[in-house]
Amino acid sequence: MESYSDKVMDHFRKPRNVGAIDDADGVGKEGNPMCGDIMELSIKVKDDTIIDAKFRTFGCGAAIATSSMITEMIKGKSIQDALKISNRAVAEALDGLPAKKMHCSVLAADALKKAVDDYREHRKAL
Amino acid sequence: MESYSDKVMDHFRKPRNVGAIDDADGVGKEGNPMCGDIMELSIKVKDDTIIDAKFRTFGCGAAIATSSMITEMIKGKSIQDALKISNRAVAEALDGLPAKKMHCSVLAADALKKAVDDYREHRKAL
Amino acid sequence: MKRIYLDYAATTPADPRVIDEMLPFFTEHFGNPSSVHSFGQETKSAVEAARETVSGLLGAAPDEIVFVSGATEANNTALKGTAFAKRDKGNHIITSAIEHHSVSETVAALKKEGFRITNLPVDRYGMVDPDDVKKAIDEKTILISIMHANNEIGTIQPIAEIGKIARERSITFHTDAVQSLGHIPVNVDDLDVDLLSGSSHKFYGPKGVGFLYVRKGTKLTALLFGGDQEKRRRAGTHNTPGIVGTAAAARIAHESMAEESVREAVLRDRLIKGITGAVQDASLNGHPTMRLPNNANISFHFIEGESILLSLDMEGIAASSGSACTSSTLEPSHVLLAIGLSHEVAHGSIRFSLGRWTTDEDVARVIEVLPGIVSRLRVMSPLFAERTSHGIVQR
Amino acid sequence: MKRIYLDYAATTPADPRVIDEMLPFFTEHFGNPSSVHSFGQETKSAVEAARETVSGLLGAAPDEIVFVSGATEANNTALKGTAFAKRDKGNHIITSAIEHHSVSETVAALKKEGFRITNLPVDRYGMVDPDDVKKAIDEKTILISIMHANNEIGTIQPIAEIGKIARERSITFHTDAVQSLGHIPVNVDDLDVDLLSGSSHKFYGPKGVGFLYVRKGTKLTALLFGGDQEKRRRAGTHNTPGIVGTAAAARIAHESMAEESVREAVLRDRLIKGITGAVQDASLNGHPTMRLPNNANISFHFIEGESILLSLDMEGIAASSGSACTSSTLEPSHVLLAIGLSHEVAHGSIRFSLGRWTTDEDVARVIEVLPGIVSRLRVMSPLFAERTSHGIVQR
Ligand SMILES: Cc1ncc(COP(=O)(O)O)c(C=O)c1O
Ligand SMILES: Cc1ncc(COP(=O)(O)O)c(C=O)c1O
Repeated sequence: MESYSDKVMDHFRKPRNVGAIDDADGVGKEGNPMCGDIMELSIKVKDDTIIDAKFRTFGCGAAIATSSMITEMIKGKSIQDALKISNRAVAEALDGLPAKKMHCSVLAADALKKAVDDYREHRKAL
Repeated sequence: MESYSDKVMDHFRKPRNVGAIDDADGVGKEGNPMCGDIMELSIKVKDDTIIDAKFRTFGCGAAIATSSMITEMIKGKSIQDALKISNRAVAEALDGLPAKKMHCSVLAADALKKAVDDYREHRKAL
Repeated sequence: MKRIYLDYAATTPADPRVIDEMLPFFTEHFGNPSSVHSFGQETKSAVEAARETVSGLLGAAPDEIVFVSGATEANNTALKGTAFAKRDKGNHIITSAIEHHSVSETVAALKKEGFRITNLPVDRYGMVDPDDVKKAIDEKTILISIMHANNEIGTIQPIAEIGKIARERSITFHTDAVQSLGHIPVNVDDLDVDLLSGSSHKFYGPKGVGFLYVRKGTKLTALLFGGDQEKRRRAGTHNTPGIVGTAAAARIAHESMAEESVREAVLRDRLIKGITGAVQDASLNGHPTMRLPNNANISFHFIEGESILLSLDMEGIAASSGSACTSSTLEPSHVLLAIGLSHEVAHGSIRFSLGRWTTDEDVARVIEVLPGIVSRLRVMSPLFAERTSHGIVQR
Repeated sequence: MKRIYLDYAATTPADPRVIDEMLPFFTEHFGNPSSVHSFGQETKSAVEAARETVSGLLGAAPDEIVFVSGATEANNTALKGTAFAKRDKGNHIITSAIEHHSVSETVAALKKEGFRITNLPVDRYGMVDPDDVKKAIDEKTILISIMHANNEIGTIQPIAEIGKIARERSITFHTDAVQSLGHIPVNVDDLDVDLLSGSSHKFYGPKGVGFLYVRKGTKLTALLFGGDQEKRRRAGTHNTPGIVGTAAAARIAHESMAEESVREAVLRDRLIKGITGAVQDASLNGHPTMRLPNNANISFHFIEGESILLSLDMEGIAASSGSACTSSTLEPSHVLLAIGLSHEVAHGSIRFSLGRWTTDEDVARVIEVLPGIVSRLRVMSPLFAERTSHGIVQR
């Protein structure tokens, strides 16, 4: 178990944007209890811009920190720009993750994609 | 390597009867350089009684001590009584030997037998 | 902040009295016990005195103790050594689903070498059924290896009963007693074992040293080849300070065991009651009574173990999720799965293990901070949200 | 009586500075480095810092160092681990006739498992000929193991040359550097080795700990299975104090090596010259110049080694006949036989090995007492009698 950066610990200690958006425009859920990580990301979108984002995560310190970090990173960004955020970018924003925890950043990026997909389908359906 | 008794060390420090009897009545040599022990025992016999005994030994501490001890034990004894001295008796007289060194006492008893054999053959030849 | 250590099952601090006994053997009495000269003979005596102490406490004979580098080596030696020594007799090995990795991975390696393995299940308390052992035995069975007390959930196995079964059939019986040694009585004849592993750093001795008890007459191939040490059962220059420390630690643990185990059991029960009383959906793992006096393993539903550990660590409290050496894997503990926990509940389980320096205040502090930690993490958890159906995202 | 220790090749006292660095890790910083919490993280850092120190001194990368319980384990791991990992590539192993038992006995065990062994001879100085290595290689050769410096006679092997040969043919090359480490420069790239064994108690570190250098990319099966430690190359709870002590000892040895090796070589030469000058029929074993700075191995003809050792011990002088761990066998040293000594001369050989605390006076005292010891034993020796033809029993 490698140790966490101060940034990770900061986001673990004071996670940003915890919860679920009641009238979310898109929700993405990724992971499963087998591997011990489940992330749920909900977004509120206006004019193709993510105006709010919240998360709920069952998982380790890195899972919680990456969830928290990605909500911070996408808020205010256009859907297009948000999708450009790679899992590496999330990890870098946290000053790195231990090798064995990199999958958490992948999970966060995937949850975001799913939330955007959900938002797009939802919009199509309207 | 188990450690030696005080008795063994005493005989190693001050071995009794070192040397070879010039006009010996019997000489026995046992052991070989392969295993690292060679004992040579010479006896002087009068009226079937061992009146003198000397040894020369190439070998470890136990080999020297058992040689020294057996010369002490046989001096003054009749040939018959001397032959009754078992290798265990030599080891016991030394307050015991480490298990791995018991072969030295066997060597000493065997050297004695050879010396007696030599004496008997020598007498027959006369 | 005063730090609170509740991970004695992972490792213990060495007792200062143990270090005092070890110290002269580093710099002053440093000779190689295999040497003929006085420097060697004085350390040889120390090693043999330690062997007598350790064997005496186990009800064994001195030359039945083989000093090794720890229980990992002891377990590897016991299993591979028996398998290869008895290969001509059979190829069947019986073990349990809840063994430490140093047993289970060695057994897995033996499987690749052509040995047939039976992995006995356990009940919901983590208990092996001696009847299952009996049933699993066939004419090719050469070895049974069942741990004495489990390192994660603390369940104590019916080793004496299994020992009797093995003895009747002349099958070599090994037990990993790493977690029981120093905490509850361990006697090789009462347990009827042929091989028994111990690790000194689990009972306030030094790290990097342990022993394997080998009953007289037990066939065993050595794992480490080289010099003539340990009657050719384990080569390598003796770790004199470590061996002296092992004996000192074993002696001290033995002297204080009766009193200390009761003291710890009281604290353990207070901790279990305190936590399960203060936190909803928190459940004890392992056997309610047949458990180590110092082990409390608790599942906190809907949240994940490492984040609980980190939160506790931020409060200065050290505990563990599963066994320390596997804390970096993603899979939950095989022990918790074996007792029937779901993956997500297994992931949310914490082991508190108490020890010689655990106080009333330590326990009280854990009970005080845990509810806050758990509810903070539950607020973040989608599983908790689903369960309570509060604020769940429904579209 | 002041005791004089001249058996540094068997084991060294730990340097008090080493113990000072180790001490906090027994009782204070005692956490299991595999644990998530702060107690574990602080010892993990210490282990990783030690790994950096050790690897740096060898010219290696940190993750090429695997901490083990000593060189016996390192050698067993290197040989068995390579043999089993490369089994599909071939079954031929090349080694020499003068390896330590932890190599030769492991190789003998592999032979029983179906591996083919070439045991290279040495010349009368104990030197392996790199040409012999080249000739012995065939398409099935998977491993070459030749020690860096011999523990009995101190001869330093042409490892760099052999390394080049192995490298060209992509054959795994292991060297047992137990006796050279801390005494002469050891750099894994200069020597061109893939695997290298070290034991801390041979360079003023603690007993029961050592390391195996494993070059990146080298295939190696683990010997000890269990937890995830050491990147799964060696399971078992880290011996934190031992590992910290290893690094401290390696650092100190490295810092003082240039000066100390010259100091010891001067004393060694004085000892050799003094003894061979004062005692007739005493001859040096090993290479006259390509030898460890601290080794003097001398044959005293017509008398036996143990009785010389005992006599020296009575004068407070500790030396060794052959290697310490085999001093209880009856056979003379395989190394001395390999360099062509007769059994009886081999039996009468003594190793004096010098070290950090050896003084001028120590050497002078040995030279002073030896002639008396030798002549006393010769008077008792039938071999000496035969040779001199004085007083020989002739009938
Ligand atoms: C039950 C059990 N067996 C074996 C071991 C291995 O002991 P060590 O890591 O000291 O080799 C441990 C601890 O890690 C354990 O808890
Ligand atoms: C050359 C050599 N290799 C290996 C070893 C084995 O080292 P250890 O006994 O520390 O395991 C020794 C010393 O005993 C040695 O001298």
